Amino acid sequence: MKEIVVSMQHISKDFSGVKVLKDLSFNIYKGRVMALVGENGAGKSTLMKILTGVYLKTQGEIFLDNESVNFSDTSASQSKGIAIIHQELNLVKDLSIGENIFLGREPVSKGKRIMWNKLHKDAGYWLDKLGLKENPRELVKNISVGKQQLVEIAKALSIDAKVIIMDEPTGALTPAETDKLFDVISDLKKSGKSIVYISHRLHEIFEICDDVTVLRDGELIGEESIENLDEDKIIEMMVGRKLSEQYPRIETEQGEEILKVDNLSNEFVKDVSFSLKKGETLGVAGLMGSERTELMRSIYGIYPAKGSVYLNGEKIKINSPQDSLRHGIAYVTEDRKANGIITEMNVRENITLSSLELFKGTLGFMNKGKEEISSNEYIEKMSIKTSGTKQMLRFLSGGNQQKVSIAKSLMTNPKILILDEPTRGVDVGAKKEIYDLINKFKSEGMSIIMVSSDIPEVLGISDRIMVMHEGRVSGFLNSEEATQEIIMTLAVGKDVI
Amino acid sequence: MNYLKRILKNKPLIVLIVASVVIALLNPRFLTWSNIVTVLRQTSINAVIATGMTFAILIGGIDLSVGSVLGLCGAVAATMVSSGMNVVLAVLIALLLGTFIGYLNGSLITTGGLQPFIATLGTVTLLRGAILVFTQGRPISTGKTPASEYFSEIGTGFIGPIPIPVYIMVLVFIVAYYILNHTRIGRYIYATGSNEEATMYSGIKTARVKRFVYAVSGMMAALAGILLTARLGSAQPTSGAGYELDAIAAVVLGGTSMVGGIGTIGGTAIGALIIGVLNNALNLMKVSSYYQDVAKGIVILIAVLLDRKQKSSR
Amino acid sequence: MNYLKRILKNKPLIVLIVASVVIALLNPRFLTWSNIVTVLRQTSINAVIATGMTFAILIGGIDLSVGSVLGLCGAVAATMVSSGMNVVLAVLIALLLGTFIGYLNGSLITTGGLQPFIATLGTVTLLRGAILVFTQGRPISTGKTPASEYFSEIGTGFIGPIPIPVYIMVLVFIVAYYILNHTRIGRYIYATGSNEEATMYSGIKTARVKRFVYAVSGMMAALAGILLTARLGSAQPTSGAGYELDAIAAVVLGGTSMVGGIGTIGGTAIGALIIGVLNNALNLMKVSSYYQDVAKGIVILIAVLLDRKQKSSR
Amino acid sequence: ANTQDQPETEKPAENQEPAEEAKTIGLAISTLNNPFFVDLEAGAKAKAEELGATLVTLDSQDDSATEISNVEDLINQGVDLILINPTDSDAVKSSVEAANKAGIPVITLDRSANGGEVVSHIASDNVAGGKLAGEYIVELLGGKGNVVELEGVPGASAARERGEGFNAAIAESDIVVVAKQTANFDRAEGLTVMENILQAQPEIDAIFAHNDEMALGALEAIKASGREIIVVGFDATDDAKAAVESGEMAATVEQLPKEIGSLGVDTAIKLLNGESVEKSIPVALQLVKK
Ligand SMILES: Nc1ncnc2c1ncn2[C@@H]1O[C@H](COP(=O)(O)OP(=O)(O)OP(=O)(O)O)[C@@H](O)[C@H]1O
Ligand SMILES: Nc1ncnc2c1ncn2[C@@H]1O[C@H](COP(=O)(O)OP(=O)(O)OP(=O)(O)O)[C@@H](O)[C@H]1O
Ligand SMILES: [Mg+2]
Ligand SMILES: [Mg+2]
Repeated sequence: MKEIVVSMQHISKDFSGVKVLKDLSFNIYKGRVMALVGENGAGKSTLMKILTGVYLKTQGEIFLDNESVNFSDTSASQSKGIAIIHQELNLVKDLSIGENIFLGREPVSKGKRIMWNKLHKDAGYWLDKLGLKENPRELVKNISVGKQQLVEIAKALSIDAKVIIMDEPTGALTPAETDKLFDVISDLKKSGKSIVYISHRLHEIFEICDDVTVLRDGELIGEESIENLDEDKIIEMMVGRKLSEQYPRIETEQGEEILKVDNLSNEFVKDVSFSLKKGETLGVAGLMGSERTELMRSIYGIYPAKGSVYLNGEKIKINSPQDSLRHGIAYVTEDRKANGIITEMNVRENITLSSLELFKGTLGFMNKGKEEISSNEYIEKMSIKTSGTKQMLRFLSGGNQQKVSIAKSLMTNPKILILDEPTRGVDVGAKKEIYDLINKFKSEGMSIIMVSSDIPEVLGISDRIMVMHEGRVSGFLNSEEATQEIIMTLAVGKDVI
Repeated sequence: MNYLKRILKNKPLIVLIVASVVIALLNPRFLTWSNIVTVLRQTSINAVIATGMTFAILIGGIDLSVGSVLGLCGAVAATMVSSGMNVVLAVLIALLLGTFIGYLNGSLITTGGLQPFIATLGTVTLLRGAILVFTQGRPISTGKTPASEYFSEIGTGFIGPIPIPVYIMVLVFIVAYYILNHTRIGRYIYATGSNEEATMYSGIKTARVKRFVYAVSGMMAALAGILLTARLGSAQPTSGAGYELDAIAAVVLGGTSMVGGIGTIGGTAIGALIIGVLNNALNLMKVSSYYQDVAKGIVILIAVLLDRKQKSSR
Repeated sequence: MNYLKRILKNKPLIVLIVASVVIALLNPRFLTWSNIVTVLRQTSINAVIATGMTFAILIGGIDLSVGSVLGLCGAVAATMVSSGMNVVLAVLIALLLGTFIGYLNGSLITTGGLQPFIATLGTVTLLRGAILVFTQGRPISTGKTPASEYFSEIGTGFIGPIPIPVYIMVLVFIVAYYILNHTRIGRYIYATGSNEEATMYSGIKTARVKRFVYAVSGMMAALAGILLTARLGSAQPTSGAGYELDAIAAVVLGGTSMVGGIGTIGGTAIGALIIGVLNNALNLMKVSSYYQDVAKGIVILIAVLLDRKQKSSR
Repeated sequence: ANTQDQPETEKPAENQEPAEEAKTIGLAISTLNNPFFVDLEAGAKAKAEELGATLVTLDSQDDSATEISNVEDLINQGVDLILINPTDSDAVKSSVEAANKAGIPVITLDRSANGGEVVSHIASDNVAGGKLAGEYIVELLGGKGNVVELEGVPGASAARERGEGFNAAIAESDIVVVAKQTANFDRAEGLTVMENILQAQPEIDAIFAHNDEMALGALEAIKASGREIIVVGFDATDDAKAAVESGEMAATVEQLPKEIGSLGVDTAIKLLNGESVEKSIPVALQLVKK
C-alpha cells in the first residue's frame, strides 16, 4: 500500500493572468520515487516551487502528513522537511563549497561563532558520498558546472529532509556521476525518504522511479505506477500523440572541407586540430570539464588562442564573435540564461539581435516592418511557441527559449553552426524538433558542430564524432564504428586502438 | 479608451498630472502661461543632462561626472566667447570637449575595467580640480562683445512665445527617442543593459556601445553647460555641483531601472518635469527654505514608491 | 615567504605602502609620531562611515544617506549634551536614531522595493531638510557643562599616546571583521550580495539581512556624527555633506566590488588610510589647493585601475 | 580637564628655522570656490610676497572637519603662524585649541572663533554688512514696499548673519518681506528661484541677496521679466561691481576681502617680529553704489 506524504489538491497558478497550472493534483509517496514529466513549460518546476514556498499558489490546498500546510517561503518548507534541487543552479559562487552546502544552517558555537572546521568536515562527508573530489573550502566559482550540480545535490541531501525534490539533477552530470546519484537515491528510498524526480531523460525514469505523474499544459494527464508504462506510452501522454523515431539522422552528400582548425592552444585547450566538411555534422563528446565549451568559445573569438583556423582553405583571424559571425561561424551557447538570450527583451528583438544590419532603413531608421516579417518567418520555420513577436523571452518555456537562441544564430546565415548542448533541459518533443532542424540545416549545406553530454544523442545525430579529454582531442569516430563504450573510453583518456 | 488605459498605467505621468492639479488649485498663478514657460525653461538644463544620464543608466551604468563636465565645458565656452571667438565654433568645441571627457569615462569603464560609479567619481574629483585651476576660482563672464550677445541668445532668447532652451530640450528628447527606438545602437544599448554577456555573444562590441553611451552623456552635460552659461552670461567654478543627483532622480522618477535595460526617454522627460514643477511650486507657495528639502525628499520617495516595479509576482 | 606573497597580492596595501614611502622621502615630517597620530585621527571618521558602507556595498547596495545621518545624529547629540543630559544616554540615543534611520532605509529597499541608490538619495534630501528644521539653520554648540566636557573627550581625548577616536575606529574594524567572518549574518551578507536568489532559496530571509545591513550603516554614520561633534564641540547643519563619496571611495579603494559579494573590512581600513594619507600628504607637501582635487582624482583612479578585478578569464 | 596631553613632539619650527629666515604662514581658508575668499587669499598672497614670507593655503571646502584636518596638517608642517578663516565660529574652536596646544599663534579672518586663544581677529562684520544693505534699501524705497530676500546656503554662517543684519535694518520700516527663499549662494539657483518668485509676486520693489552670485542670477531673471526691481547684493565681486557701475544693480556691500587677507599677513609678520598687535582689527565695510 502506498502511503501518501504530500498531497497537493486542485492547485492552480496564474502569472499575471496567465494560467500556468490548471486545477491539478499531485501525490508524493513515502519511500518511493515519483517521476514528474511533461514537455517544456508543462508546469513541473512551477508546481514544485509552489510546494516549497517559492511561489504562492493561486488556488488549491497542500497536505503534508495529512495536515494542511501553506509555506510562505523556502525556510518554512525546509523546516518541515522538504528540500529541493532547483532546475537552474542556485549557488552563491563567491562562497566556498562547504558554505554553500550549509548556507542558512551553519553550525554555530554557543558564542554564535560559526564552527568552520565542523562545517567543512560535514561538507566533506556529503561530497564523498557523491564521489566529488573537491576541497570543501574551494570557491564554487572555481569548479565546473557539473561539479556545481553535485554541490547543489549535496546541499539538498544534507538537509536530511523527508521529501527531496530533484528538478533535472542530471543535466550536467556524466553517466558515472549519474549512477552515483542513483545509488544515493536508492539509499534514500530504503531509509524511507520520498523523492520527486523531474527529468527529460526517460531512460532515467525507468531506472529509478516507482511512479510517474505526467503533466501537459498545466493539466494533470495521469499518475501511473512505472510497471504499467513504457517509454512510448509516457511520450504519448506527454505530447498527446505518438512520436516517430527519436534520432532521425539523415545521410547527405558531404562536400569540400570548409573548416580546418590547426593546433589551437590556449589556457584551456591544447593542440586541438580537426576539420569539418560542408554538410557534415560533427558531434563533440567528452566528460564535463573536458573543455569542449572552451574550445568552441575559443573558435568563436571569446578567448584568445594560438594556432590557425582555415575557412575554405583560407587562413582567418577571429578576435571577437563579430569577426566569427562575419566569417559565417555562429555559436549557440550552452548557458541560455547567462549568455544566450535576453530575458527582458521580446522574441523579435532577440531573434534579430545579431543581424540588425539586415534591417537598415532610410535615414538610419531601422526597418521595423521588415524586422517583424523576418522574425515571424523564423518563429514559423522553427515552430517557436509564443503569443507573438512582442512576447518577452522570460515568459517562454526553456525549449522555446532555446529555439529563439538558435534562430538568432540562423538569421546571420551561417555556413557553420556550433551548437553547445542544444537539447539540455529540452523536452522530448522539442528535442525531436531540434534534431529535425539540424537535419534540415545539414541538407541545406550547412555544417554543424554539436557539443553534447547526451551520448545517445551524439551517436544518433552525428556523421562523425570527436571525443575530448582534458582539453585535448582523444579521438575521432565514424558514426558506424562509434558506440557508447568506445566514446566513454576515449572520454576518460584511454586509447582505444 | 485604450489611450486612457495607457496613461493610467504610466505612474510617473499620473504623479505629474496630480501634482500639477493640486498645485494649480493651491496657487492659480501656477497655470499661467508665463509660469509654464518658466518651468519649462528651468527644466531644460536638468532634462538635457538627464537624457544623457538615461543612456548611461540604460546600459546599467551611471555617470556621476555630468555636473563637473557641465562646469568645465561652461567655463571653457565662456572663455572662448569672451575672447570673441565665433560662437558656433565655441559651442562646437565645448560640445566636443564634453563628448571627449565622456569617451574617456567610457574607456576607463571598458578598457580600464572600472565600475562606472567609481570611474566617474574619480573623474568628478579630477574635473572639479581642473575647473578650479582653469577658472582660478572666479566666475568667467562671457563679456559684452557682439559674440557674447549672440551666445547669450542660446540661453535667454525666444522664438515666438517659447524660449530657445525649451526648443533645444525638445530636440534633444526627439533625437534621443529616435536613437533609442529606431537605430541599431539604441537596440544594442537596451541589450547591453539587460544582458551584456549575451549581447557580446551575439557579435556586438559592447565596449564600443558603452563608450558611445558615456560620450553621449558627456556631450549632453556639455550642452547643459552651454545653456546655463548662456543664460547667466557667466560660468561659475561651482556650476553643476550636485546636478548629477537631480538628473538621476529625473531618470528614476521616469521609471528607468537602475539595473539597466528598462526605461524610456519619455519617462525621463516626465521625471525632469516633476522635479521642475516641484521646485517651482515650492517657491510659488513660499515654502520655507528649511522645509523645502523635506518636501522634496518626501515627494521623490512617494513617486518612486508608487512606480516601483511590482516585485516579481510569486 | 607566504606572507610576502599575500602582501604582494594585496594591491591596495601596496598602494598605501608605496605612497607612504614616497611621501616620507619627500617630506620627513610625514613619518613623525605626531603626524601619524594626526592622520589616524583624521581617518577615523571616514573609516567608521566606510565600515558601515562596506556592509551596504557587500550586499550589492549603497547608502548615500550616511552624510546626512551623520549630520542629524550629530545635531541631536549636541542638543542633548548641551541640555546636560547624561553623556552615555545621549550617545546611545544618537546611535539608536542612526540605526533606526538605517533600518527605515532598509525597509524602503526591501518592503518598499526601491533601488538602494534612489531610496537613500530620497532619504538624503529628506534628512538634510530635517536637519535644517531641527537646528533652525544654526550650529548647535555642546555647551560648557561638565557633560559637554566629558562628551568632548570622545573626540579629543587620548588614552596613552593614542587619541580615543583611533581606539574607536580600531574597535569598529574588529567588530565588523568578526561579524563578517565569524557569524551567520556575516555569511548571509556575502551570500546575498553574491547571489540573492540562491540565498533566498536556501531559506534565508534576505530582506532581513538587508535591513540589518542598512541599520548597521546608519549606526556607523551616527557614531561618526558623535565623533565629529565631540571633536568640534558643535554640530553644523551642513555637517557630513558629501561624506558618502569619501566613504565609497575608501571601500572601493579597499578592493570591495560595487556589484556585491566580494570585499573585506581590512581592505576598507586600507582604503580609508589611503585617503587619509593622501589628504595629509597633499597638505604637507604644500600642493596648491587648486591642484589638490586634480591630484586626488588621479591617485584614486590609478589605485582602482591597479586593483581592478581581472576581467573574469572565462 | 586637560587630558588632551599631546605627546611630546617637536616644538614647531623655531629651532629648525631661525627667526631671520623667511616665515611660513598657514592659511586655512573656508573655501576657494567663492570669489570673495579667492580675493581674500589673493590679498594675503600678495602681501606675503611683498614681505618675503611663505604662505601655505589650505581649502576647508566649507567643511568643519576638513578645516580641523587642515589645521592639524599645518601644525605638523611646522608653520610659524596660522591664519584661520573659519567655516564656522563654533566649530573652529578645536582647531584653534590644537594650534594653541602646539604653541602656534592664531589669527582669525572674516569670521571669529568662539573659543581658544586668538591673538587677533580681522574682519568686517557680516551683520553690519547686512544692516548696511537693509538701510540702503529702506532709504531707496522711502521706508515702505515689498522686498524679496534671497538666502544663502541654509545653515551657513554668512547666510545667517547677513540675513540677521538685513532684517534688523528693515524691522522699523514698513517694508514687507514678501518672499524669502534660498538660492544656496549659487548664481544659477538665484536665477531660477527669482524666476519663480517673479511668477508668484506681482509686486516687488527690491531684492536683497546674501551674496552677489545670487544677486546676479536674480538680475538675469528680472531683466528677462522686464520688471524694474532694485537689486542689492553682498561681497562686491568684480561682476557685481560692474553691474552696479552699469546701473543694473543698485548696490553691493563691499567687505574688502583683499584688505582682510593682506592685513592678516601683515599682522602675522608683525607679531612674529615681536611687535604687539591689536586684539581686534576691523576692516571697513562700504556700500558700493553708483
Ligand atoms: N515567474 C514567472 N512569470 C511568468 N510566467 C512564468 C514564470 N515562471 C514560469 N512561467 C511560465 O509557466 C509555465 C510553466 O513553466 P515551468 O518552468 O513550470 O515549466 P517546466 O515544466 O518546468 O518546463 P521545463 O521542462 O522547460 O523546465 C511556462 O509557460 C513558463 O513560461
Ligand atoms: N568560472 C570559472 N572560472 C574558471 N574556471 C572555470 C570556471 N568554470 C569552469 N571552469 C573550469 O573550466 C573547465 C571546463 O568546464 P566545463 O565543465 O564547462 O567544460 P566542458 O567541456 O564544456 O563541459 P560541459 O560542456 O559538459 O559543461 C573545467 O576544468 C572547470 O574547472
Ligand atoms: Mg522546469
Ligand atoms: Mg560545456
